[in-house]
Amino acid sequence: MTAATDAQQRAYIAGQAADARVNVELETEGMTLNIGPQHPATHGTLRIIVRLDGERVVAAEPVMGYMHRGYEKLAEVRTYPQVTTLINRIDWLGSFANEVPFILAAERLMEVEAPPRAKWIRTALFELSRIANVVLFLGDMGVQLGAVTPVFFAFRDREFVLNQIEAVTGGRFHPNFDRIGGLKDDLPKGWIEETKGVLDRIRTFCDEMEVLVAGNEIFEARTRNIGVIPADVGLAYGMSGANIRASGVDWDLRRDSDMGLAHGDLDWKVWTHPDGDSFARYWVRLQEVRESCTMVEQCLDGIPSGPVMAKVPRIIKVPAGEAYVETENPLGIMGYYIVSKGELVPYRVKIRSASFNNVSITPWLLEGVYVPDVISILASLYFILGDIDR
Amino acid sequence: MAALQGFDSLTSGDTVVAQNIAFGILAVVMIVAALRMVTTLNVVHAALYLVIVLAGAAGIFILLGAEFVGVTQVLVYIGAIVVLFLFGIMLTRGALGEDEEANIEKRRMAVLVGVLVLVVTGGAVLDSFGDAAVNRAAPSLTAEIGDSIFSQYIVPFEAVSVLLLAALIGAIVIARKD
Amino acid sequence: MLLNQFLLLAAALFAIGVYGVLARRNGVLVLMSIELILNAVNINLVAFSAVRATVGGEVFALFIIAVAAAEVGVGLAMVLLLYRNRRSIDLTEIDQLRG
Amino acid sequence: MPTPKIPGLIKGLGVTMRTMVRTLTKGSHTVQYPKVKETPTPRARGVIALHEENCTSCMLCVRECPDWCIYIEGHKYLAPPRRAGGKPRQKNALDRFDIDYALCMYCGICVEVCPFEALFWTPEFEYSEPKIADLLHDKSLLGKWMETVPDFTDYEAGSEAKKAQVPR
Amino acid sequence: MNTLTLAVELAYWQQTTLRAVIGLVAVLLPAGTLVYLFLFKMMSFMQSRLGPMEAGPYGSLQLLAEVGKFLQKEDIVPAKADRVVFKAAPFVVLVSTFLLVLVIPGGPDLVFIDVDTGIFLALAVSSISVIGILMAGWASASKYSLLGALRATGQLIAYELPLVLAVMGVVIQAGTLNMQGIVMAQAQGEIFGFGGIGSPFILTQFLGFAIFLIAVQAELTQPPFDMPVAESELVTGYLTEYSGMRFLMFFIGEFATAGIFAALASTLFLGGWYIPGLDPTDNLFNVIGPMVLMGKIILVSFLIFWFRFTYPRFREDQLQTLAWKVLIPLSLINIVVTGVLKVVF
Repeated sequence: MTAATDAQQRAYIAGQAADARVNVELETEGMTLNIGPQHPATHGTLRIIVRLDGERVVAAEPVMGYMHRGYEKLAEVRTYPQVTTLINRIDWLGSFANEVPFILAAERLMEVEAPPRAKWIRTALFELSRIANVVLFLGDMGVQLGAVTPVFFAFRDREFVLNQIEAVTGGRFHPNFDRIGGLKDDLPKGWIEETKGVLDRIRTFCDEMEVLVAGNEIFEARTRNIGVIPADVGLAYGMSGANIRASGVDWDLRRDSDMGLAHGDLDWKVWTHPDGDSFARYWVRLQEVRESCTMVEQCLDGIPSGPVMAKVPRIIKVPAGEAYVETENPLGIMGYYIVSKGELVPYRVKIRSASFNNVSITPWLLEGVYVPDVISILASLYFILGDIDR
Repeated sequence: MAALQGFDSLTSGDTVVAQNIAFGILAVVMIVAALRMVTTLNVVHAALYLVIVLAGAAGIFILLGAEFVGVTQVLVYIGAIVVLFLFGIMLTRGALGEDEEANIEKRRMAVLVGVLVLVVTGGAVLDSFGDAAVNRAAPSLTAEIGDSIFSQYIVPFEAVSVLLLAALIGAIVIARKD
Repeated sequence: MLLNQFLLLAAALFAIGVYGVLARRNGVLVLMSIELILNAVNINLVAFSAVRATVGGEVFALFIIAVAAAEVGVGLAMVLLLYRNRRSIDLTEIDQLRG
Repeated sequence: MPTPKIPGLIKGLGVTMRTMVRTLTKGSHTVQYPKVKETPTPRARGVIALHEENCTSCMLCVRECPDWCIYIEGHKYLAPPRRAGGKPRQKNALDRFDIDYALCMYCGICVEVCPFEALFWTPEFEYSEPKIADLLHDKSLLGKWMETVPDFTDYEAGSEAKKAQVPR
Repeated sequence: MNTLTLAVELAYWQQTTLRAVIGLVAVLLPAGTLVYLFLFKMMSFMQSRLGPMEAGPYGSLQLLAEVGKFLQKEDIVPAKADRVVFKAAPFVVLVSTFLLVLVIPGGPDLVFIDVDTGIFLALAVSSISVIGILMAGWASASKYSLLGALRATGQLIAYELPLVLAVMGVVIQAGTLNMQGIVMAQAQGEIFGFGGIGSPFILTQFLGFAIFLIAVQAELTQPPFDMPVAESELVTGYLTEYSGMRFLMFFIGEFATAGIFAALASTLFLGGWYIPGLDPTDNLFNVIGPMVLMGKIILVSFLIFWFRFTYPRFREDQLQTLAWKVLIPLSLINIVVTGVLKVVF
């Protein structure tokens, strides 16, 4: 049986199952509802076809690719510095973190290593972009569940983080700051002091969210025991990041593998939660933002002096070979597989982005939940459309 | 409501005219809506025509000085029964589409029966209550209705409550599928 | 206002309701027609009550409203059951007691 | 549903109330843009300024631009010799230097690759136009932006980077 | 019964016109005030922003600008929609709103109609809006709209009960359904012999007040009970297909109803137009009564909107559970206790 007919077969069986399944209370007619591609809850163009029985989901199928921009192909005709500006736009909320694994992979191919100062600044910016990214999730989860205020708090406080990123890199959303062999520039004077103030704000924000969202009984009622992902299922679907840590899997590449950043020199903790439900995912991310704050703080205190750029040729030609580097990005594991033939441009770039795998679990996860829970589960999985479609 | 307010401000002669005009409007609207209700092919439209008829009936009750009944009519009929109808129609989406009209013969018989009923009851009514007039000075008091329900009509009241309970349970038992 | 005008209005509504019950095949519409008939009765009761200046008729109208609510509840439940079993709410189709 | 515990709900109300009081007493975090303007950081990538004297029309920026939004035309001419009796020097004259901001994605590669320090970022951002064609900035307009280029900031302690100078 | 105490004797039609105009004002003025004060300003402040600032001083004319904007918009009817029903639906909702305002007294003589059934009438006409919502949802020919309308119906019917039952305590205590009578009972009543502040029923009927507010929140489909119009789930539910003037009518209906329910709550529980310490039959109240009532409306709707801007929303089944398993039993207990105390004292 070919794959196409296999998929058709499964769709047919799902349809039959949907027809056969009835609500025991009051039989109502099945109905197919398109959530997306234009829907407020998918913040982008994800389409999820759900078959409903009343308000209960019988089958769900995510349809991706409405925003496919062909980055892997585009990267084949871009020089390495140009690719960096391109991949900023994959996960547009934590854009600096996108650059890091690519640059690390290219560095591995070129066999150069960034000087320690560059590594520490990279780590600080990496964690700052994680804060900028996940802070928005913390507020957005509220708005998906109907509370309008948290998301404004999130945008307000994310702005301070973005300002700090802008002060170093010049770009709020698309820093394009990482270079093979180091960083484009050094930190401006006074930045460390300001950033510490911003971190205090973020901590206050986390406290506010803990009260306003996580501590709210309605929020708990909406998220506890909703969308439970057992650890083995999550791993089987290739989930990563906070989504899998919320299922109790103690797995964080920042600690478990040498990513080439300064995380090993910092004192921090990997948060996990045993429940695996929507609430756990929210809670783990909340703790991770706090943890990132302490990490950035330690980075700021411990930045070694020295250059920020290693010796690299002005025109970058990466030697032939292949390398795969993955890092623990805000949304989960992001990896770049670069094949080089020794030219100005990479021969092939494969991007492993976290959201694609995280969303793949939806057909399994959404079966049998109510429509409102579809929204809360999708929100708690936290995907960025650019990270899914690339 | 307008007719009610008129009680004090209008002279009695004017009141009667105003009441008759109000009645005329209500009656025409009700009958037209009722006719459309039984003839329309769209079930949802039929339910909405029913709303008009019921609202008109509430108006008639108020015209007759039976405020409490009028308000109850709005609360129970429009607020609950019609909503129940609409809800039922929308839940069974098979009933949403166009309803097919009954065959000609059946319709003809129904018209015949309807006209017969109208002629017989109308004739009887005209014959018996030739010139009896409705002349209630003021709307009936709600307190009075309450008193009589809980004294004189306490047994039927209790019976109705039991009936409601039985209907509630019955509806659940019928509609539930185990 | 004459008593007759109310009674005639009620008679007209009653006749229309009777037509609806007889002519329509849709279960929901039949139920609605029955509501029409009950309303005609209510108008009569209240009108008589107004003529005699007592509240007895009004109290009965209230009872009828309550009974109508019960009737619609059970009736709609039956229509739903019918729909579930037959995928249709055409009353002419239930001419046999077999489910 | 678990029985509602009062504290979480009440504390949530407290957060919004505190924010309201803070906004009323200390002002909001937003500004009324056209009336109040925030100053971007000196490094902000707002618009690119051209220091024409430094440009040799070497076309490096044009080639490196991922969007191909820079247009340069130039011609060679023979400049009089620097010393009397010498050979006339061949020089590049810049006829056209346009940046189409409708295409630009503000990556900054052009500024970075320029070997003669002819291009600079300035944090200026108010140059939107009703017509998209007007976003094509020519050499005189790009030159005018030079006035708004801020001095390079000092570096944080421990840095070994050298602070560059903005040609004035 | 009800004659406006004016210097000149007015003809019937003049009085009727006057009533209609005052009715319009009584619906639109609180609605506009609430939208500006709470939706524009308080919500912004709670989110550390300023809200509209451009139209008029501190954006006070923003509402007019918004109305102008909506009026300019094209009145779009979806191709498959049932045109007549689709267009009529917002009017049905508005009718419910305008009928609601009729029973609220603004002073000893300031009443639209002084009917015996008072609060009962208000609760009855408030249920008309369900029909409008069902019409809107069905006629839009959109799945989201239909789902929203069905949710709205389930919710409004479920919360009609606690709403009515919460009022029952007040009715028992006041001994009348008449709104004016309820105000008078609070103005002239006394709590265990202490009559200094009258007897605002919020003191004796606090449970009823709380249940009433929760039920009102649900009737208004506001967070935490806004599933019918949940934007992130149903793309604003039954409002999805509406635009321009008809959307505006739903919008006015929503906020006017919020104002009127706040007025109902203040009349039932806070003493309506009365402020303690004065003689309730004083002619003065015909002048300051509406203002006192407006103040209380703003107070109560502050609570309503505060909840709205703070809480996330429930799920359908949780909402029904709350209504049937918590609110209705509590209000029944409230009625029993009130009845027993009424008989004992």
